[in-house]
Amino acid sequence: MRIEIRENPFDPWQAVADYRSSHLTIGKSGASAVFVGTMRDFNEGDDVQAMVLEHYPGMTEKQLQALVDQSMSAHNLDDALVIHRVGELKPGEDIVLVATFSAHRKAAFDACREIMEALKSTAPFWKKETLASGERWVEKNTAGW
Amino acid sequence: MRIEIRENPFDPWQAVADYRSSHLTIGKSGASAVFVGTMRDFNEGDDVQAMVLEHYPGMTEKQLQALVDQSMSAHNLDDALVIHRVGELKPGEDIVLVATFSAHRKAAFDACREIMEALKSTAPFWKKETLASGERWVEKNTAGW
Amino acid sequence: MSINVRFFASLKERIGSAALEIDAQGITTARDVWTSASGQEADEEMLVAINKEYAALDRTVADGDEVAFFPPVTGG
Amino acid sequence: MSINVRFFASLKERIGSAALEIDAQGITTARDVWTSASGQEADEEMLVAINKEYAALDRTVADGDEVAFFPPVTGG
Repeated sequence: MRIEIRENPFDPWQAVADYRSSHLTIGKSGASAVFVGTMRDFNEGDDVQAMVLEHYPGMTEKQLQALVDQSMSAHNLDDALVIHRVGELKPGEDIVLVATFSAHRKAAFDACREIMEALKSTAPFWKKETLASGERWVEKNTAGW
Repeated sequence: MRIEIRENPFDPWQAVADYRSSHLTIGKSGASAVFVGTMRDFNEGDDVQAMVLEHYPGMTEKQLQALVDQSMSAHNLDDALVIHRVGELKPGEDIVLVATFSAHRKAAFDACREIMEALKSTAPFWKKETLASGERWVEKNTAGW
Repeated sequence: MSINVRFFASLKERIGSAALEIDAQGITTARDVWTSASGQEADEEMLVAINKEYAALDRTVADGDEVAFFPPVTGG
Repeated sequence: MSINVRFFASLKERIGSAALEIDAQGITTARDVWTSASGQEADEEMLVAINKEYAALDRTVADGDEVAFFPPVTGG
Protein backbone atom coordinates (compact mmCIF):
# COMPACT_ATOMS: atom_id res chain seq x y z
CA MET A 1 0.00 0.00 0.00
CA ARG A 2 1.20 3.50 -0.69
CA ILE A 3 -0.23 6.86 0.32
CA GLU A 4 1.39 9.96 -1.05
CA ILE A 5 0.67 13.65 -0.62
CA ARG A 6 2.53 15.74 -3.13
CA GLU A 7 3.05 19.37 -4.03
CA ASN A 8 3.88 18.88 -7.71
CA PRO A 9 1.85 17.74 -10.70
CA PHE A 10 1.87 13.99 -11.34
CA ASP A 11 0.81 11.61 -14.09
CA PRO A 12 -1.75 9.30 -12.47
CA TRP A 13 -1.64 6.73 -15.31
CA GLN A 14 2.12 6.46 -15.15
CA ALA A 15 1.87 6.20 -11.37
CA VAL A 16 -0.55 3.25 -11.61
CA ALA A 17 1.56 1.54 -14.28
CA ASP A 18 4.74 1.98 -12.20
CA TYR A 19 3.07 0.86 -8.99
CA ARG A 20 1.60 -2.20 -10.63
CA SER A 21 4.91 -3.29 -12.10
CA SER A 22 6.90 -2.64 -8.92
CA HIS A 23 4.42 -3.84 -6.25
CA LEU A 24 2.05 -6.41 -7.72
CA THR A 25 2.68 -10.05 -8.49
CA ILE A 26 2.07 -10.82 -12.15
CA GLY A 27 -1.05 -12.95 -12.63
CA LYS A 28 -2.45 -12.43 -9.13
CA SER A 29 -4.68 -9.34 -9.26
CA GLY A 30 -7.28 -9.79 -11.97
CA ALA A 31 -8.96 -6.47 -11.25
CA SER A 32 -7.69 -2.90 -11.05
CA ALA A 33 -10.17 -0.11 -10.32
CA VAL A 34 -8.95 3.45 -10.60
CA PHE A 35 -10.46 6.85 -9.96
CA VAL A 36 -8.76 10.08 -10.96
CA GLY A 37 -10.14 13.47 -9.94
CA THR A 38 -9.03 16.36 -12.09
CA MET A 39 -9.31 20.09 -11.55
CA ARG A 40 -12.12 21.55 -13.65
CA ASP A 41 -12.18 25.10 -14.99
CA PHE A 42 -15.74 25.56 -13.74
CA ASN A 43 -17.58 25.00 -10.46
CA GLU A 44 -21.09 25.94 -9.38
CA GLY A 45 -21.57 27.93 -12.56
CA ASP A 46 -18.38 30.00 -12.31
CA ASP A 47 -15.11 29.90 -14.23
CA VAL A 48 -12.26 28.82 -11.98
CA GLN A 49 -8.76 30.02 -12.83
CA ALA A 50 -6.71 28.33 -10.13
CA MET A 51 -7.01 26.54 -6.83
CA VAL A 52 -5.04 26.13 -3.63
CA LEU A 53 -5.34 22.87 -1.72
CA GLU A 54 -4.58 23.13 1.96
CA HIS A 55 -4.18 20.12 4.25
CA TYR A 56 -3.38 19.24 7.85
CA PRO A 57 0.10 17.70 7.71
CA GLY A 58 0.28 14.60 9.85
CA MET A 59 -3.45 14.20 10.32
CA THR A 60 -4.16 13.89 6.59
CA GLU A 61 -1.70 11.01 6.18
CA LYS A 62 -3.01 9.33 9.33
CA GLN A 63 -6.62 9.63 8.22
CA LEU A 64 -5.88 8.33 4.70
CA GLN A 65 -3.90 5.44 6.14
CA ALA A 66 -6.79 4.50 8.43
CA LEU A 67 -9.43 4.59 5.72
CA VAL A 68 -7.35 2.66 3.19
CA ASP A 69 -6.44 0.05 5.85
CA GLN A 70 -10.10 -0.42 6.62
CA SER A 71 -11.11 -0.83 2.99
CA MET A 72 -8.21 -3.16 2.26
CA SER A 73 -9.22 -5.57 4.99
CA ALA A 74 -12.99 -5.21 4.46
CA HIS A 75 -12.59 -6.12 0.78
CA ASN A 76 -9.54 -8.35 1.07
CA LEU A 77 -7.64 -6.28 -1.47
CA ASP A 78 -4.22 -7.25 -2.79
CA ASP A 79 -3.03 -3.65 -2.74
CA ALA A 80 -4.02 0.03 -2.98
CA LEU A 81 -2.43 3.29 -4.03
CA VAL A 82 -3.61 6.80 -3.13
CA ILE A 83 -2.00 10.03 -4.33
CA HIS A 84 -3.34 13.49 -3.50
CA ARG A 85 -2.08 16.90 -4.57
CA VAL A 86 -1.72 19.88 -2.29
CA GLY A 87 -0.59 23.45 -3.00
CA GLU A 88 -1.38 25.48 -6.10
CA LEU A 89 -3.20 23.81 -9.00
CA LYS A 90 -4.28 24.87 -12.47
CA PRO A 91 -7.34 23.53 -14.36
CA GLY A 92 -6.59 20.19 -16.00
CA GLU A 93 -4.14 19.11 -13.30
CA ASP A 94 -4.97 15.90 -11.48
CA ILE A 95 -5.94 16.23 -7.82
CA VAL A 96 -6.42 12.68 -6.62
CA LEU A 97 -5.75 9.10 -7.65
CA VAL A 98 -7.28 6.09 -5.91
CA ALA A 99 -6.30 2.67 -7.28
CA THR A 100 -7.34 -0.68 -5.84
CA PHE A 101 -6.10 -4.12 -6.86
CA SER A 102 -7.88 -7.39 -6.20
CA ALA A 103 -8.40 -10.89 -7.57
CA HIS A 104 -12.00 -10.07 -8.49
CA ARG A 105 -13.73 -6.99 -9.83
CA LYS A 106 -16.43 -6.62 -7.18
CA ALA A 107 -13.91 -5.99 -4.41
CA ALA A 108 -11.81 -3.61 -6.54
CA PHE A 109 -14.85 -1.55 -7.61
CA ASP A 110 -16.41 -1.45 -4.14
CA ALA A 111 -13.16 -0.51 -2.41
CA CYS A 112 -12.13 2.15 -4.93
CA ARG A 113 -15.39 3.99 -4.54
CA GLU A 114 -15.52 3.52 -0.79
CA ILE A 115 -11.99 4.89 -0.35
CA MET A 116 -12.82 7.82 -2.61
CA GLU A 117 -15.99 8.68 -0.66
CA ALA A 118 -14.27 8.29 2.71
CA LEU A 119 -11.45 10.52 1.49
CA LYS A 120 -13.92 13.14 0.29
CA SER A 121 -15.82 13.20 3.58
CA THR A 122 -13.04 12.72 6.15
CA ALA A 123 -9.53 13.51 4.84
CA PRO A 124 -8.53 17.00 5.99
CA PHE A 125 -8.04 18.84 2.70
CA TRP A 126 -9.62 22.18 1.80
CA LYS A 127 -9.98 23.84 -1.58
CA LYS A 128 -9.84 27.54 -2.23
CA GLU A 129 -10.75 28.63 -5.72
CA THR A 130 -9.56 31.68 -7.62
CA LEU A 131 -12.33 33.21 -9.73
CA ALA A 132 -12.20 36.35 -11.86
CA SER A 133 -14.02 38.09 -9.00
CA GLY A 134 -11.68 36.93 -6.25
CA GLU A 135 -11.11 33.91 -4.04
CA ARG A 136 -13.59 31.62 -2.31
CA TRP A 137 -13.42 28.50 -0.17
CA VAL A 138 -15.28 25.46 -1.47
CA GLU A 139 -17.80 24.90 1.31
CA LYS A 140 -18.84 21.30 0.83
CA ASN A 141 -18.15 18.34 -1.36
CA THR A 142 -21.05 17.05 -3.44
CA ALA A 143 -22.42 13.60 -2.63
CA GLY A 144 -20.86 10.76 -4.58
CA TRP A 145 -23.35 7.91 -4.28
CA MET B 1 -16.08 7.43 -27.72
CA ARG B 2 -13.82 4.63 -28.87
CA ILE B 3 -14.33 0.88 -28.85
CA GLU B 4 -11.43 -1.30 -29.84
CA ILE B 5 -11.01 -5.04 -30.13
CA ARG B 6 -7.38 -6.02 -30.49
CA GLU B 7 -5.28 -9.11 -30.97
CA ASN B 8 -2.08 -7.79 -29.40
CA PRO B 9 -1.09 -6.85 -25.87
CA PHE B 10 -1.73 -3.24 -24.90
CA ASP B 11 -0.83 -0.89 -22.08
CA PRO B 12 -4.17 0.24 -20.60
CA TRP B 13 -2.65 3.14 -18.61
CA GLN B 14 -0.91 4.51 -21.66
CA ALA B 15 -4.14 4.08 -23.62
CA VAL B 16 -6.10 6.12 -21.08
CA ALA B 17 -3.41 8.83 -20.93
CA ASP B 18 -3.30 9.04 -24.74
CA TYR B 19 -7.07 9.04 -25.10
CA ARG B 20 -7.48 11.72 -22.47
CA SER B 21 -4.94 14.01 -24.05
CA SER B 22 -6.24 13.52 -27.60
CA HIS B 23 -10.02 13.43 -27.00
CA LEU B 24 -10.87 15.33 -23.83
CA THR B 25 -11.07 19.06 -23.29
CA ILE B 26 -8.71 20.22 -20.54
CA GLY B 27 -10.61 21.32 -17.44
CA LYS B 28 -13.96 19.80 -18.44
CA SER B 29 -14.04 16.24 -17.09
CA GLY B 30 -13.36 16.28 -13.37
CA ALA B 31 -13.78 12.54 -12.98
CA SER B 32 -12.17 9.56 -14.71
CA ALA B 33 -13.16 6.06 -13.61
CA VAL B 34 -11.20 3.15 -15.01
CA PHE B 35 -11.43 -0.60 -14.72
CA VAL B 36 -8.76 -2.94 -16.03
CA GLY B 37 -9.23 -6.71 -16.08
CA THR B 38 -6.03 -8.72 -16.17
CA MET B 39 -5.45 -12.39 -16.85
CA ARG B 40 -4.76 -14.28 -13.63
CA ASP B 41 -2.63 -17.40 -13.40
CA PHE B 42 -5.33 -19.14 -11.37
CA ASN B 43 -9.06 -19.74 -11.73
CA GLU B 44 -11.44 -21.90 -9.71
CA GLY B 45 -8.53 -23.37 -7.78
CA ASP B 46 -6.44 -24.36 -10.82
CA ASP B 47 -3.24 -22.94 -12.30
CA VAL B 48 -3.90 -21.40 -15.68
CA GLN B 49 -1.04 -21.29 -18.17
CA ALA B 50 -2.65 -19.52 -21.11
CA MET B 51 -6.00 -18.48 -22.50
CA VAL B 52 -7.67 -18.01 -25.86
CA LEU B 53 -10.35 -15.36 -26.20
CA GLU B 54 -12.82 -15.99 -28.99
CA HIS B 55 -15.37 -13.42 -30.15
CA TYR B 56 -18.10 -12.95 -32.74
CA PRO B 57 -16.66 -10.38 -35.17
CA GLY B 58 -19.25 -7.79 -36.07
CA MET B 59 -21.68 -8.66 -33.30
CA THR B 60 -19.17 -7.97 -30.51
CA GLU B 61 -18.47 -4.44 -31.77
CA LYS B 62 -22.19 -3.79 -32.28
CA GLN B 63 -23.07 -5.00 -28.81
CA LEU B 64 -20.28 -2.99 -27.15
CA GLN B 65 -21.31 0.09 -29.09
CA ALA B 66 -24.92 -0.29 -27.95
CA LEU B 67 -24.10 -0.75 -24.29
CA VAL B 68 -21.61 2.12 -24.17
CA ASP B 69 -24.07 4.40 -26.02
CA GLN B 70 -26.72 3.59 -23.48
CA SER B 71 -24.48 4.25 -20.48
CA MET B 72 -23.12 7.45 -21.99
CA SER B 73 -26.57 8.94 -22.38
CA ALA B 74 -27.99 7.52 -19.14
CA HIS B 75 -25.14 9.11 -17.15
CA ASN B 76 -24.49 12.09 -19.39
CA LEU B 77 -20.81 11.16 -19.77
CA ASP B 78 -18.30 13.35 -21.56
CA ASP B 79 -16.61 10.35 -23.13
CA ALA B 80 -15.79 6.65 -22.81
CA LEU B 81 -13.10 4.25 -23.99
CA VAL B 82 -13.35 0.45 -24.15
CA ILE B 83 -10.55 -1.87 -25.26
CA HIS B 84 -10.83 -5.67 -25.24
CA ARG B 85 -8.27 -8.29 -26.17
CA VAL B 86 -8.97 -11.36 -28.28
CA GLY B 87 -6.72 -14.22 -29.34
CA GLU B 88 -4.00 -15.85 -27.23
CA LEU B 89 -3.17 -14.38 -23.83
CA LYS B 90 -0.62 -15.15 -21.12
CA PRO B 91 -1.10 -14.53 -17.36
CA GLY B 92 -0.47 -10.88 -16.46
CA GLU B 93 -1.68 -9.58 -19.82
CA ASP B 94 -4.56 -7.13 -19.70
CA ILE B 95 -7.88 -8.34 -21.10
CA VAL B 96 -10.18 -5.37 -20.85
CA LEU B 97 -10.14 -1.64 -20.20
CA VAL B 98 -13.25 0.44 -19.49
CA ALA B 99 -12.72 4.16 -18.92
CA THR B 100 -15.44 6.74 -18.37
CA PHE B 101 -15.06 10.51 -18.22
CA SER B 102 -17.53 12.91 -16.63
CA ALA B 103 -17.79 16.25 -14.85
CA HIS B 104 -18.66 14.50 -11.58
CA ARG B 105 -17.53 11.29 -9.93
CA LYS B 106 -20.93 9.68 -9.37
CA ALA B 107 -21.63 9.42 -13.10
CA ALA B 108 -18.13 8.21 -13.93
CA PHE B 109 -18.18 5.50 -11.22
CA ASP B 110 -21.73 4.35 -12.01
CA ALA B 111 -21.14 4.19 -15.76
CA CYS B 112 -17.76 2.45 -15.56
CA ARG B 113 -19.19 -0.35 -13.47
CA GLU B 114 -22.40 -0.57 -15.47
CA ILE B 115 -20.49 -0.85 -18.77
CA MET B 116 -18.20 -3.47 -17.28
CA GLU B 117 -21.14 -5.57 -16.02
CA ALA B 118 -23.05 -5.22 -19.29
CA LEU B 119 -19.93 -6.23 -21.20
CA LYS B 120 -19.43 -9.26 -18.95
CA SER B 121 -23.00 -10.44 -19.36
CA THR B 122 -23.78 -9.57 -22.97
CA ALA B 123 -20.69 -8.99 -25.15
CA PRO B 124 -19.99 -12.13 -27.19
CA PHE B 125 -16.54 -13.17 -25.96
CA TRP B 126 -15.59 -16.63 -24.73
CA LYS B 127 -12.56 -17.75 -22.75
CA LYS B 128 -10.81 -21.07 -23.09
CA GLU B 129 -8.15 -21.79 -20.50
CA THR B 130 -5.08 -23.97 -20.85
CA LEU B 131 -4.36 -25.91 -17.65
CA ALA B 132 -1.60 -28.46 -17.03
CA SER B 133 -4.29 -31.13 -17.54
CA GLY B 134 -5.63 -29.76 -20.82
CA GLU B 135 -8.04 -27.11 -22.06
CA ARG B 136 -11.41 -26.02 -20.71
CA TRP B 137 -14.00 -23.41 -21.59
CA VAL B 138 -14.89 -20.94 -18.86
CA GLU B 139 -18.58 -21.68 -18.38
CA LYS B 140 -19.87 -18.55 -16.68
CA ASN B 141 -18.70 -15.19 -15.48
CA THR B 142 -18.92 -14.54 -11.76
CA ALA B 143 -21.34 -11.87 -10.56
CA GLY B 144 -19.86 -8.41 -10.21
CA TRP B 145 -22.25 -6.57 -7.91
CA MET C 1 -33.48 -19.60 -49.97
CA SER C 2 -31.04 -20.33 -47.19
CA ILE C 3 -30.06 -19.48 -43.63
CA ASN C 4 -26.46 -18.88 -42.56
CA VAL C 5 -25.84 -20.66 -39.31
CA ARG C 6 -22.92 -19.92 -37.01
CA PHE C 7 -21.65 -21.60 -33.87
CA PHE C 8 -19.18 -20.25 -31.33
CA ALA C 9 -16.97 -21.49 -28.51
CA SER C 10 -18.00 -24.79 -26.89
CA LEU C 11 -21.04 -25.12 -29.18
CA LYS C 12 -18.77 -24.85 -32.21
CA GLU C 13 -16.68 -27.71 -30.84
CA ARG C 14 -19.74 -29.77 -29.96
CA ILE C 15 -21.24 -29.34 -33.43
CA GLY C 16 -17.83 -29.66 -35.07
CA SER C 17 -18.47 -26.70 -37.35
CA ALA C 18 -18.15 -22.90 -37.17
CA ALA C 19 -20.56 -22.05 -39.97
CA LEU C 20 -22.92 -23.79 -42.31
CA GLU C 21 -25.76 -22.99 -44.63
CA ILE C 22 -29.13 -24.69 -44.37
CA ASP C 23 -32.15 -24.68 -46.64
CA ALA C 24 -34.77 -22.21 -45.35
CA GLN C 25 -37.54 -24.58 -46.46
CA GLY C 26 -39.71 -25.61 -43.51
CA ILE C 27 -37.82 -23.30 -41.11
CA THR C 28 -39.88 -20.82 -39.07
CA THR C 29 -37.91 -19.99 -35.89
CA ALA C 30 -34.35 -19.95 -34.60
CA ARG C 31 -35.22 -23.16 -32.75
CA ASP C 32 -35.99 -24.83 -36.10
CA VAL C 33 -32.63 -23.62 -37.39
CA TRP C 34 -30.87 -25.17 -34.41
CA THR C 35 -32.65 -28.50 -34.74
CA SER C 36 -32.05 -28.68 -38.46
CA ALA C 37 -28.39 -27.63 -38.22
CA SER C 38 -27.39 -29.62 -35.14
CA GLY C 39 -29.74 -32.57 -35.10
CA GLN C 40 -30.01 -31.97 -31.33
CA GLU C 41 -32.57 -30.64 -28.85
CA ALA C 42 -32.09 -26.97 -28.02
CA ASP C 43 -30.33 -26.31 -24.73
CA GLU C 44 -32.19 -23.53 -22.90
CA GLU C 45 -28.95 -21.91 -21.61
CA MET C 46 -27.83 -21.38 -25.20
CA LEU C 47 -27.84 -17.84 -26.56
CA VAL C 48 -29.17 -16.91 -29.98
CA ALA C 49 -28.41 -13.97 -32.25
CA ILE C 50 -30.21 -13.18 -35.49
CA ASN C 51 -28.23 -10.88 -37.77
CA LYS C 52 -25.85 -10.11 -34.90
CA GLU C 53 -28.54 -9.11 -32.42
CA TYR C 54 -29.75 -11.15 -29.47
CA ALA C 55 -33.04 -12.91 -30.13
CA ALA C 56 -35.28 -15.44 -28.40
CA LEU C 57 -35.03 -19.06 -29.53
CA ASP C 58 -38.60 -18.87 -30.81
CA ARG C 59 -38.10 -15.72 -32.86
CA THR C 60 -39.08 -16.03 -36.52
CA VAL C 61 -36.21 -16.09 -39.00
CA ALA C 62 -36.22 -15.03 -42.64
CA ASP C 63 -34.49 -16.21 -45.76
CA GLY C 64 -30.90 -14.93 -45.83
CA ASP C 65 -30.67 -14.36 -42.06
CA GLU C 66 -27.50 -15.10 -40.16
CA VAL C 67 -28.47 -17.13 -37.09
CA ALA C 68 -25.82 -17.71 -34.44
CA PHE C 69 -25.79 -20.02 -31.43
CA PHE C 70 -23.39 -19.75 -28.53
CA PRO C 71 -22.96 -20.53 -24.82
CA PRO C 72 -23.15 -17.90 -22.05
CA VAL C 73 -20.54 -15.21 -22.71
CA THR C 74 -17.39 -15.03 -20.58
CA GLY C 75 -15.47 -11.95 -21.67
CA GLY C 76 -14.08 -9.08 -19.64
CA MET D 1 0.33 23.50 31.23
CA SER D 2 -0.85 24.48 27.78
CA ILE D 3 -2.93 23.38 24.79
CA ASN D 4 -1.72 23.78 21.20
CA VAL D 5 -4.57 25.11 19.10
CA ARG D 6 -4.64 24.95 15.30
CA PHE D 7 -7.04 26.41 12.75
CA PHE D 8 -7.35 25.51 9.10
CA ALA D 9 -8.83 26.91 5.91
CA SER D 10 -11.70 29.41 6.32
CA LEU D 11 -11.53 29.13 10.13
CA LYS D 12 -7.86 30.09 10.04
CA GLU D 13 -8.77 33.18 8.06
CA ARG D 14 -11.70 34.02 10.33
CA ILE D 15 -9.58 33.70 13.47
CA GLY D 16 -6.62 35.34 11.77
CA SER D 17 -4.21 32.74 13.09
CA ALA D 18 -3.00 29.26 12.11
CA ALA D 19 -1.72 28.17 15.51
CA LEU D 20 -1.63 29.46 19.05
CA GLU D 21 -0.99 28.17 22.51
CA ILE D 22 -3.48 28.68 25.34
CA ASP D 23 -3.21 28.08 29.06
CA ALA D 24 -4.83 24.74 30.01
CA GLN D 25 -6.09 26.25 33.26
CA GLY D 26 -9.89 26.07 33.44
CA ILE D 27 -10.12 24.10 30.16
CA THR D 28 -12.04 20.82 30.18
CA THR D 29 -13.31 20.13 26.65
CA ALA D 30 -12.48 21.01 23.05
CA ARG D 31 -15.40 23.43 23.22
CA ASP D 32 -13.64 25.29 26.03
CA VAL D 33 -10.50 25.42 23.88
CA TRP D 34 -12.46 26.93 21.01
CA THR D 35 -14.16 29.55 23.19
CA SER D 36 -10.95 30.52 24.92
CA ALA D 37 -8.92 30.66 21.67
CA SER D 38 -11.48 32.31 19.40
CA GLY D 39 -13.64 34.34 21.76
CA GLN D 40 -16.60 33.08 19.69
CA GLU D 41 -19.47 30.63 20.07
CA ALA D 42 -18.75 27.21 18.57
CA ASP D 43 -20.27 26.60 15.16
CA GLU D 44 -21.82 23.13 15.09
CA GLU D 45 -20.66 22.42 11.52
CA MET D 46 -17.06 22.84 12.62
CA LEU D 47 -14.88 19.75 12.83
CA VAL D 48 -12.54 19.03 15.71
CA ALA D 49 -9.43 16.89 15.95
CA ILE D 50 -7.52 16.11 19.12
CA ASN D 51 -3.95 14.95 18.51
CA LYS D 52 -4.75 14.50 14.81
CA GLU D 53 -7.83 12.31 15.35
CA TYR D 54 -11.45 13.37 14.93
CA ALA D 55 -13.17 14.10 18.23
CA ALA D 56 -16.49 15.47 19.44
CA LEU D 57 -16.60 19.11 20.50
CA ASP D 58 -17.37 18.03 24.05
CA ARG D 59 -14.50 15.58 24.31
CA THR D 60 -12.17 16.18 27.26
CA VAL D 61 -8.72 17.53 26.45
CA ALA D 62 -5.50 17.13 28.39
CA ASP D 63 -2.51 19.29 29.02
CA GLY D 64 -0.19 19.24 25.99
CA ASP D 65 -2.89 18.14 23.53
CA GLU D 66 -3.00 19.53 20.00
CA VAL D 67 -6.58 20.61 19.33
CA ALA D 68 -7.50 21.56 15.77
CA PHE D 69 -10.62 23.23 14.39
CA PHE D 70 -11.60 23.26 10.74
CA PRO D 71 -14.57 23.53 8.37
CA PRO D 72 -16.06 20.54 6.46
CA VAL D 73 -13.34 18.96 4.33
CA THR D 74 -13.36 19.43 0.55
CA GLY D 75 -10.53 17.32 -0.87
CA GLY D 76 -10.55 14.73 -3.63
